[in-house]
Amino acid sequence: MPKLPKPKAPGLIGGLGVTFKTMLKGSVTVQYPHEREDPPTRARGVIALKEENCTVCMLCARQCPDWCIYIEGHKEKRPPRREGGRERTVSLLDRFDIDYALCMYCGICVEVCPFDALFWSPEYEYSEAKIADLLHDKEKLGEWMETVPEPEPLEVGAESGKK
Amino acid sequence: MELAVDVGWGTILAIKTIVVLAIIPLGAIILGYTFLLKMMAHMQSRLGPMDPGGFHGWFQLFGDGIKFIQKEDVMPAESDRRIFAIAPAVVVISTFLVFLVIPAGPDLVVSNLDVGVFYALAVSSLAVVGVLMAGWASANKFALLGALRAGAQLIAYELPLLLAVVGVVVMAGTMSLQGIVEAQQNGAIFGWDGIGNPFIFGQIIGFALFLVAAQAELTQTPFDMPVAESELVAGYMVEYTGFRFLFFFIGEFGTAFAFAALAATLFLGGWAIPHVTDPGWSNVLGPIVLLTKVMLVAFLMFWVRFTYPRLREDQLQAVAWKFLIPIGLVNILIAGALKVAF
Amino acid sequence: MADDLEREQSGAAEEVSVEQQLARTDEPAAAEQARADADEADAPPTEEQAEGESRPLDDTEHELLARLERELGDGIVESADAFGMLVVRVKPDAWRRAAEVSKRELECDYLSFISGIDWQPAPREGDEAGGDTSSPVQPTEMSFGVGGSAGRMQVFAHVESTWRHWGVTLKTDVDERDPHAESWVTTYPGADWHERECWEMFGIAFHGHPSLRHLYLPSEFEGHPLRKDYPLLARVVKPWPGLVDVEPMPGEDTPAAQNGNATADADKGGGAEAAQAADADEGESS
Amino acid sequence: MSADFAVDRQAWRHLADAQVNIELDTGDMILNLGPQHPATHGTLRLVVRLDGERVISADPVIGYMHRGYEKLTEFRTYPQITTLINRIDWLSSFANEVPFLHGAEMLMDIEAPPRALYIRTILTELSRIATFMLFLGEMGLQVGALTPPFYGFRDREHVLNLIEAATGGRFHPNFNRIGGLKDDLPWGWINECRNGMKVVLDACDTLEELVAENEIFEARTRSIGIIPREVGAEYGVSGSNLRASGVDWDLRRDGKPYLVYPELDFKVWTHPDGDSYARYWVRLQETREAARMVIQMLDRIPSGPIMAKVPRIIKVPEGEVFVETENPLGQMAYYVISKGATGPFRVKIRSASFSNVSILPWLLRGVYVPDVITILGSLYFILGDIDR
Repeated sequence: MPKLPKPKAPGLIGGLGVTFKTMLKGSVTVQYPHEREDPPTRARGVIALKEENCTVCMLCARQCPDWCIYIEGHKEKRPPRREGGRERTVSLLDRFDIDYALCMYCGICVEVCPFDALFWSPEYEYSEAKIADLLHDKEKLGEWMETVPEPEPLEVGAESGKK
Repeated sequence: MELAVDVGWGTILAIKTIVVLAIIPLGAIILGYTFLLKMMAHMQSRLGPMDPGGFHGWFQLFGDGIKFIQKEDVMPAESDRRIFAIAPAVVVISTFLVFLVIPAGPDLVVSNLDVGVFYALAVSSLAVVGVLMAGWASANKFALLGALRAGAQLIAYELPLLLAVVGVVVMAGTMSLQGIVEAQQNGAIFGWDGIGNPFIFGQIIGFALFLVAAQAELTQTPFDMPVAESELVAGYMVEYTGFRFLFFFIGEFGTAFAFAALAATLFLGGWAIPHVTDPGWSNVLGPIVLLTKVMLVAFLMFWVRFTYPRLREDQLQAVAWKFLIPIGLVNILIAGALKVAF
Repeated sequence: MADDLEREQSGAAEEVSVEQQLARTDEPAAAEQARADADEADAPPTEEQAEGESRPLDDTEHELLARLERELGDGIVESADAFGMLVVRVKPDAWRRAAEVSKRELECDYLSFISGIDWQPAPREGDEAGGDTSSPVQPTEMSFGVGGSAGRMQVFAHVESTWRHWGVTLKTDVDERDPHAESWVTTYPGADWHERECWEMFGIAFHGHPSLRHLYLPSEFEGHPLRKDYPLLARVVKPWPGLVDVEPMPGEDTPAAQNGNATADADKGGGAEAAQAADADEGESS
Repeated sequence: MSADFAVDRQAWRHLADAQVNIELDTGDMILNLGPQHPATHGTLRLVVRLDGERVISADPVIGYMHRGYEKLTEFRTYPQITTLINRIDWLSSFANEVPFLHGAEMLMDIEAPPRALYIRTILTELSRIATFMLFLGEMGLQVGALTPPFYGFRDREHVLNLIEAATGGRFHPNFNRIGGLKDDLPWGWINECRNGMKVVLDACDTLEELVAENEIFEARTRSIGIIPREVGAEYGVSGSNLRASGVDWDLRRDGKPYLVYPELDFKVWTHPDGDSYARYWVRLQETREAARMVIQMLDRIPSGPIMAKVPRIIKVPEGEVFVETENPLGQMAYYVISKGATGPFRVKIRSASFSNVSILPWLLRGVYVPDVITILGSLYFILGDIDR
């Protein structure tokens, strides 16, 4: 049977003691609108898009389990880098929307993007009155880019190998 | 009692009723705010309301009151309309009636009955009728179950309440509350009358018994089976909304205030301060002293309410009949023996 | 039904070509692994030895198998090892006896679960309807797992012993036309819910069950959702955002390699291949 | 509590159908506990036939939270499924992924590097502590005490912050990959985790003093809802519920070795009574044991890579595997059947609460209404786990 507890007041009095002690200790409440608790750097708050890196390869839209990334792009001709070279065709984004009403923050798109165009930012205060406004378009996702923190150093013993 | 200005009998009665009518909601708000909101919060390492009213959310319960008043009070379709409407009033009336006899000063008492204590306890059991009416009239299974449980519990705990008070009456020799307060003021403990003889010393068992029985009368944890939110959602109050629910809320905390005041008067010497006897001062200081003692007793009651789980229905009854009543009888025996010996 | 069949054949043929194409163009690491798949998928596993994981049974499995054989005798059709766990296929009429034996002889007092398997590959409606190729491409010919199976449907259960710390998976066949199995409720009362769920999801009736009624689905639900031929409606309702409708450059009709419609018919694997194509496109042009 | 009420088969059969079509017997009252009810952890509906305050027969109606996971897994690739299955038992979400990925790794015979295994085990035990901290507080609320849940939630925050600091998500970490983990631990996480464990151990002492030793709590839970060993095993009850009935069986020690449990020494707690108090007591000791295990692992965590060599497109070779692990709620197992595609052919998800709740009709006969709530609280099920 359980170990003999050290002789203490019977449970009923002990319980009163616990609540009294807690009453004297301070509270742990963070009064949100006035004080703010900032999330850790790796928190997955919102996805930021770096438009220059995106080559409209559609991988993120295809891998997303919730089908909440909508991409439209077009192709353009670009002058060749070295003179005399062939003209370059570059694909540019017309529309890159993430519907945060559907998104489940799993992070597959950020990981699967071969060109590191998508980043995580711990920002979490983007609630909207209308659910339609949760569809963030290209500019909004670009705005989140500044809030993306530097990846923090890894724990001792971690092999800082692939990214 | 001579007043500076010559005032007719009617006006005094009007003033008294207004004062008593004001005390109940005010008392409910004071108790509710300090204990239910702030103390419970700090016991659970939270802050409780901070925003309403600026400093520490004092306006919270006033705001709640206004909210309840402007809310639409709904009557369920199959409910028995008239009884549904009267039930909360019956519950609150029993609280008002108790305050008629509680003295706050040598002259500050609505009517100083000679059988004050007997009257107070008789009236406080009126609430049972109101609860049963509410439970039956709401035509809701949960309410019915809650009301039946409440009925059984309140009746079961009337007896220990009475026995606890009988001990005090035996020691004080009178049933009128003023008399009990005087007995405690000028009594002496084995000759030394430094702080009079508050009956809590002689009647420590009686005091504990009274608190436990009062806790059950108020259907507070560990005896809050009728309003057990995890099973019956809200017991007999489940169908009530708007103003009628406000009545129940005031009734609950008003009765808590009434029982705390009764306990303070019977066991802690009521409004009296040991050596201050001249009526002028006592009339002024009396209410303040009574309020502090009430807060002390209420602290004990709410402290237990926020810490303990709830007893099951049959265990509850077993505690009342098999445990509290025998202790009550033994307590009266001791009180009698002490009375005879000294 | 007919057109499904012939579409399947054509689908299968075309599948294999994509496989070969895949095997050639992948970068080294995935290539030999894909090639291994291609060979394996081409040679359908024969009934007895599905090569690759018929490891020898370890001692506890021999002990279990011996006890089962002593009791059920010819009831056991086949047994195999799946990663250290014994899988035994018994005849349908020996199913209830298998339960009693496993409770008594094998001392397996703990019932882990009972469920069904539908071995028929799901019809691939992804290709023409809206081009949704997000779901993985399963091989189209019917093949059975460890312990094989006589028909399309099977019931399988797992029982364990709480003090011997061993367990066994029992399978039995269910013929497709009148799917039924004997109920285990008499030996394991816990089987009640499992069998109700299996009946609801696969349509396999359990004889001897006290009350076969819906467990998860509302009582007026028709159809058996976990059967492979039951479509996943959520995916039909919404057009697939991964569908690429980038129109080709004006006046330039580049070959299929251009990342426009090349990805439409390739499978998920193709998605990454499209990325390589895009790289290649990027690389060779920049 | 000998059930002196004969269970009448007739009632059993009609009861669970959504349209209760038996005419109301005079004596009995049919009470619907749920699907919205404070005591059921989510949308469980309990159709209870009462005679006064005693329960004649109770029949859980489930399926309000059924999302059809086994159908969804047939249309998704392995990475997408890992984000899906940690929503089955959303309180210990990291622990859900471990058996599935372990199965996939066995099929592909890939071995995650030792550091990844250590971090995986630490995060599994952290999610166990998070689940049990909530239970230790919540059980107080089931029997009426208002304060313990706040202590449970307050001390659980430390563990959730640790998980969020390492993985980025408090509830759904999505940190597990086939062959290892997504990333390594951030700087300073290990000693942050150590004082987190100290907080957990003190929290366990406070809750023990406040709830477990409280005489009223004992009066409300002792010898209530007793599950004998054999009946529990037959119904598939597993985890702490079965260990509280005296069955010394813990998959971390007795089942097939997985993660780093063989290298840890931990005690498997059992209790002979099998009543609600025993279930509370066993979970309290297991929380302490989990905290001690995490401290052990923190001292012995090896350095090294975090991810094994895995091809970019994951194609699991053909085969079947059955992997079971000791999740906080009980035995969680996946029977993965793969046909060599990027997604599995069929996945049977065996979740713990499904069987733990299937014993309710047997357990609740002849029980008082308040005890129904105590028993529901002590079994500690999660609706997502029941309905999948």
